[in-house]
Amino acid sequence: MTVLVDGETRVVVQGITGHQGTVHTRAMREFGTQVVAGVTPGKAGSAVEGVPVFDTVREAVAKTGANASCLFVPAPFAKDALIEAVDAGIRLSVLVTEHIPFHDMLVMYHYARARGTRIIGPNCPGIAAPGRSKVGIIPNVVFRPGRVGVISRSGTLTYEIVNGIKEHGLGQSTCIGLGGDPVVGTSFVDALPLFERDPETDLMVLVGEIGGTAEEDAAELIRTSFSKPVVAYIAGRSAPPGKRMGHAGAIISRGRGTAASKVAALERAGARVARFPYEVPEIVAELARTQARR
Amino acid sequence: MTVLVDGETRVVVQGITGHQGTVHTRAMREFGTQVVAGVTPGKAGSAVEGVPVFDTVREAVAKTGANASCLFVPAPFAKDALIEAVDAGIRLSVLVTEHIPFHDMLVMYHYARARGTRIIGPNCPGIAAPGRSKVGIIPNVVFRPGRVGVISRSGTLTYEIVNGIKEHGLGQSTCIGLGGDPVVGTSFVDALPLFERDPETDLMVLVGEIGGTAEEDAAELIRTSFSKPVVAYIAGRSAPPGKRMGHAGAIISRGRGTAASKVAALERAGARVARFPYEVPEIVAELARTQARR
Amino acid sequence: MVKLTEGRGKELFRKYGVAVPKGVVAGSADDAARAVASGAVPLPCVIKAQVLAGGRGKGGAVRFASTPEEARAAAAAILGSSFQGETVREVLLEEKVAIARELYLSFALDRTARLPILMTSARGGVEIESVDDSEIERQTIDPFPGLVAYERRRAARSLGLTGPLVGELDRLLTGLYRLFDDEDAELVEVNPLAVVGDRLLALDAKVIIEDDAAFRHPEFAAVHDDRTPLEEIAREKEIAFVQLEGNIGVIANGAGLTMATLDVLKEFGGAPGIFLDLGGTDDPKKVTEAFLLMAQAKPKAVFLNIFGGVTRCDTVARGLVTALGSVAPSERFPLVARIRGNNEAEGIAILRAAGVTSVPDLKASAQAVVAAARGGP
Amino acid sequence: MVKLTEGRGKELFRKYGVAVPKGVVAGSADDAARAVASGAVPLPCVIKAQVLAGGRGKGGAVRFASTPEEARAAAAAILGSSFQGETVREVLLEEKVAIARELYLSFALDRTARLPILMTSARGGVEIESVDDSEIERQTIDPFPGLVAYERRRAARSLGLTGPLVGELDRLLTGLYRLFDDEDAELVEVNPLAVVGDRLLALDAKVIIEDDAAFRHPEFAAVHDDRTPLEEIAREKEIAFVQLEGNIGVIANGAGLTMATLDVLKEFGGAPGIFLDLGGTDDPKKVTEAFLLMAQAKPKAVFLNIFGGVTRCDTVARGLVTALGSVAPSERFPLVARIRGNNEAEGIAILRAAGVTSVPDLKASAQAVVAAARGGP
Repeated sequence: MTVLVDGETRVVVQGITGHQGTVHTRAMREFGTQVVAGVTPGKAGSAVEGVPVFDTVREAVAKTGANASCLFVPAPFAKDALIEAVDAGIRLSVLVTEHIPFHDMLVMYHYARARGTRIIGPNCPGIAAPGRSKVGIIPNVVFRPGRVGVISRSGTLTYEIVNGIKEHGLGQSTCIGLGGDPVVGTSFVDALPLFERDPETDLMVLVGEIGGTAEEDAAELIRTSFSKPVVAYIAGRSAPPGKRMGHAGAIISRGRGTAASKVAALERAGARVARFPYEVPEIVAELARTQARR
Repeated sequence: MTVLVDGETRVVVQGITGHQGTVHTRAMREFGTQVVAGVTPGKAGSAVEGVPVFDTVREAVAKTGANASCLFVPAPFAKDALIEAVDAGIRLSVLVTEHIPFHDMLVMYHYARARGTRIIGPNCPGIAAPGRSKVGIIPNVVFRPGRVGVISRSGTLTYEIVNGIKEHGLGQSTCIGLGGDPVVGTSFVDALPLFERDPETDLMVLVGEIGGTAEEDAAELIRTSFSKPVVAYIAGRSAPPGKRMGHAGAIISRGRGTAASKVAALERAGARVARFPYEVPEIVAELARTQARR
Repeated sequence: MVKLTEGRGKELFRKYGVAVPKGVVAGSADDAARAVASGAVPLPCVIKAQVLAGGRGKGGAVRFASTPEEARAAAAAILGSSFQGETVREVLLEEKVAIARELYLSFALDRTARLPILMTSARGGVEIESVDDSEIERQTIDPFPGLVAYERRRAARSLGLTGPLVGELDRLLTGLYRLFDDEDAELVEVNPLAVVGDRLLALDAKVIIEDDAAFRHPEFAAVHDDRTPLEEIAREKEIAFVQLEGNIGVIANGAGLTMATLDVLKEFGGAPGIFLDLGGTDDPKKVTEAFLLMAQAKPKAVFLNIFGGVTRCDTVARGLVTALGSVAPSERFPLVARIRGNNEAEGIAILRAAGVTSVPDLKASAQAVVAAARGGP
Repeated sequence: MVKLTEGRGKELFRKYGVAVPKGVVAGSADDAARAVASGAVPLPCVIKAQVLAGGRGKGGAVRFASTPEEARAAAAAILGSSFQGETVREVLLEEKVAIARELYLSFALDRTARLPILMTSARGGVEIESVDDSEIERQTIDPFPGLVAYERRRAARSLGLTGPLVGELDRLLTGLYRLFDDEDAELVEVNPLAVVGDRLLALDAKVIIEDDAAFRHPEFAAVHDDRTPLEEIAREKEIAFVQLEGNIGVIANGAGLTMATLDVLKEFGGAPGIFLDLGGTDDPKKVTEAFLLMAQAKPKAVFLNIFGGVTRCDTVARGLVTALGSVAPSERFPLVARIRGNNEAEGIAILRAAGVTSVPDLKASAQAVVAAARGGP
């Protein structure tokens, strides 16, 4: 495994019989992912896209050796479905589901963490390593195997940028869409060390957004313990100051959380910060050329 | 450290200003324990037996380097006090307090375990390593340094047996009173491996009681992975069948939990099982002589 | 341990949204007849003695009625009668339901896992001890986050439930787990849990609340329990006191030492039957109270077996001597003492001054007590 | 995000045992006068506009009264007035209390720790942003086991509370934390929390409930919020729609892409002000609805910026073309499209057939929209 997924990743799709579950099971298989099982309670014995369906994750794991799960379960049931995956021994769980209450995510995050299961998401497009495996919903077409690592809090914007990297003749090692919810299973600071250790990654792209302090925290980590070049983009530079969370939110972040503070922190950490999304692949291509020359 | 405590153990007494707290602070110091701090909210700045009192465990740890705690806090407040100790980084917490609701203990046990803090008790006399350190309330007079390890679910019966070992001219390496409550932080199977690894212990005494299956579980561990001789005693051999827990309790243990099943399991595992408490030191002395001869 | 009667248990079930048959608790035959006549309990109905012992069906403590008169007669027959030593003070009248299947379900504590455990079996309505292990589904439940969906589904499968009954079970399990947790229960057992049409009804309710959590549940303080009158007094005085068959009284400190003393006495042919555990008390007043309680139980002989660790032997001896003075000469009994440990010498001296001898050897002292109880020297 | 008014927040406070001044919410001057005359609100009292914006004190939305007549007059003056764009529909009348000290307290989410955070400060009654970091005590709270005693004591210390006020704070914190957890709050803020004699009273209440948890809290569905009428319609149709200052409409999919689009438009001098995020929708009906909603907001020009990943470009194009057909010619506006990704070619062809051109380059298309909004070609 390089970063979280590889050819050994065996995926069980939780909520496989729904529309999204079915569509993305097909797309994952087309990508080359080993989708080995699906789970929909009450639908055991059926099959979706040739993938056997089980009643429980435990059975799916026992019968198919699944070690990762991809969740398309509706938000009200997502917490219990994730806990089921953790209890069944799943090591990586990608929560595509959006609108999961953050109070539920607090429970899910700490429950999974204590038991060694990594969550990506929620409300995220998942993870993909071109030529190896994909768990989630990032469109297959944007990828091309290569040596650029991508981590992003955004969805479609990630597709844009990843696609742009491809159009500049480069490719990706692993791309993780972390999700933009207030509580995420994997943040920039959780993901960066994985890429630091990854021999397949030469260069990092970080796509952030206003709100929270995940980018500032990432900048601190980049400054102190990340050795590869970083190209960053922060969406929402010109968005009006958000009213979300009111006063208490403001004092938690205390002047951090704005685009300006994120850009400044990343630049201080030595990252190249693009002003617009279309600049990201341009800077990546430039850095890649410099690296190639060395 | 040999088994959990040694000369490096630095104790903070939670609830030090109460009667029990004060009395046992003195006794622990007389034993040689480094009692470095006490905690009673609102009593910061005072001293008990020359030991400085703090408002919080965190301050006690910061100022005195305490790494173990001994709890004399009344049952309704014990859960929060234990969590305070865990959050302050205490590694070993001896819960002397009795009558802690087991629903609270479930929370305490899993909270502490996830954070690497070991609990001994509740409703227990604690741990003592003669010549090194004592955390708890086992009377100092019963001890003498030696090479017999003692683990027990009982209180005074432990004192009897430990005293008997002394009267037979032998001594103890470490003695742990685990407490007899339905949920304990450290059980026989948790404690035995510590003694297996302990170079100071040649021989083990295990004092059990009817109820639960802790002794049967211990027997299984002794059979498979405990190499030192074991002398056991089970109290309550002639007690009438308990009505506690009714039917559901009976099916959890399914014919285990009786004195007969415990004795049989321990004998199968190769332990010498005494019929009466006064036989324990006799058998210990006999085995010690045999060991010495070898 | 606070055992609730079926009626109290079902009140709790209702509070947590768990369906039970329509029913009323009655303390007299008149009340029973009225409950039926008013329609509060539909006919035909079942009348059950509200006692804590099991096996009521076989023991005649469960009857049926099709008319108010029959209900009155059944209640009259049961009320005031004695069932396994308990006097029946109340009956529960309940509608008789059309049972399709009888299931088993309980929440208890798994001591080894240190977790609540949910046990379910499709073989309900019989003593669960008689059901084979393979037919019982066991699931430990993590209190954080509590019972989750897949665990409820697994329970449904073990019970053979499908269709709307799965949703019924979901609600029932959620309610009962909350009850187990919020009310500090040691045991919540439903046997039988009945399938009635497309509903699940708890036909019986066994709820035991943990004593140690009493400070959180003052509402259970007044609950009638199966203690003897002396045990009740002891409970109020917070003295650990148990009465069983046997004529030798044992005063010891600590549960383990008390049990070990029992073992030794039995070994030498004695019949210990009254147990008083002083615990870690240091208070002579408490010792005096405890001893006077022991005297009220009229033992043939008493064995005082104390290992003074935290407890001081002299303090215990002093309390004992004070108590001895208040026992009427006609009610005196032979007393054998064995006190060891903390301040042992002072304790023995105090006892000797009061005419009580302390024998240090457990075997010898036990033999002496057994002889004394037989009227020997 | 469901922001509760102070009055609704205080109702919740009461439900969780948190003390607030005696008070009544009134929707008319008559009701206000009656509340005072009946003694439900003791005099002197304070009358506060029930609006969601802050700064009511300085803005004249808080008044005082010593008689029922004054209360009526104050209520009449406030009700129906406009405060920072919100119409005042209700006032809260409350007894005026003798404040000894004003404190600050809130529960919120710490995103980095992924834990609830409790913030307390002895400097209450002012905007918390103006308080120095060193004067704010921050404690993250583990939901399992929840707020524990030492955390409450630390909070008490940070607030400088002693004596009976510590017990008051204990109860208050326990209640507010339960509220935060049980009601799925994003924020529970009390500022000021007042020391009144030996009591603590919540003089203000700011409670925000998380939108995503609405399925658990149908009771908040009807809560009035600070949305525009179009935003309200969008909310009902579950379309992410935000109106701000600016005349360019943006239809994009995904929050990040929407924000990036905004950044690019601003860079080229545009004033985007109407945002519509299609999210991951694949449904042409939804696209049509969204587009018609956009039309109602009367944009000068609209920029459709779609990256089809999950979404198919042809489906979006089809929905858009259907919508275009239903917009009256007088209400039409220039439309610039940029659709890329999944089924891009089909989407572009469908748009072209309807007379809409799709420009693949983000920079060029953004420039085109800005020009169109200025009335350019």
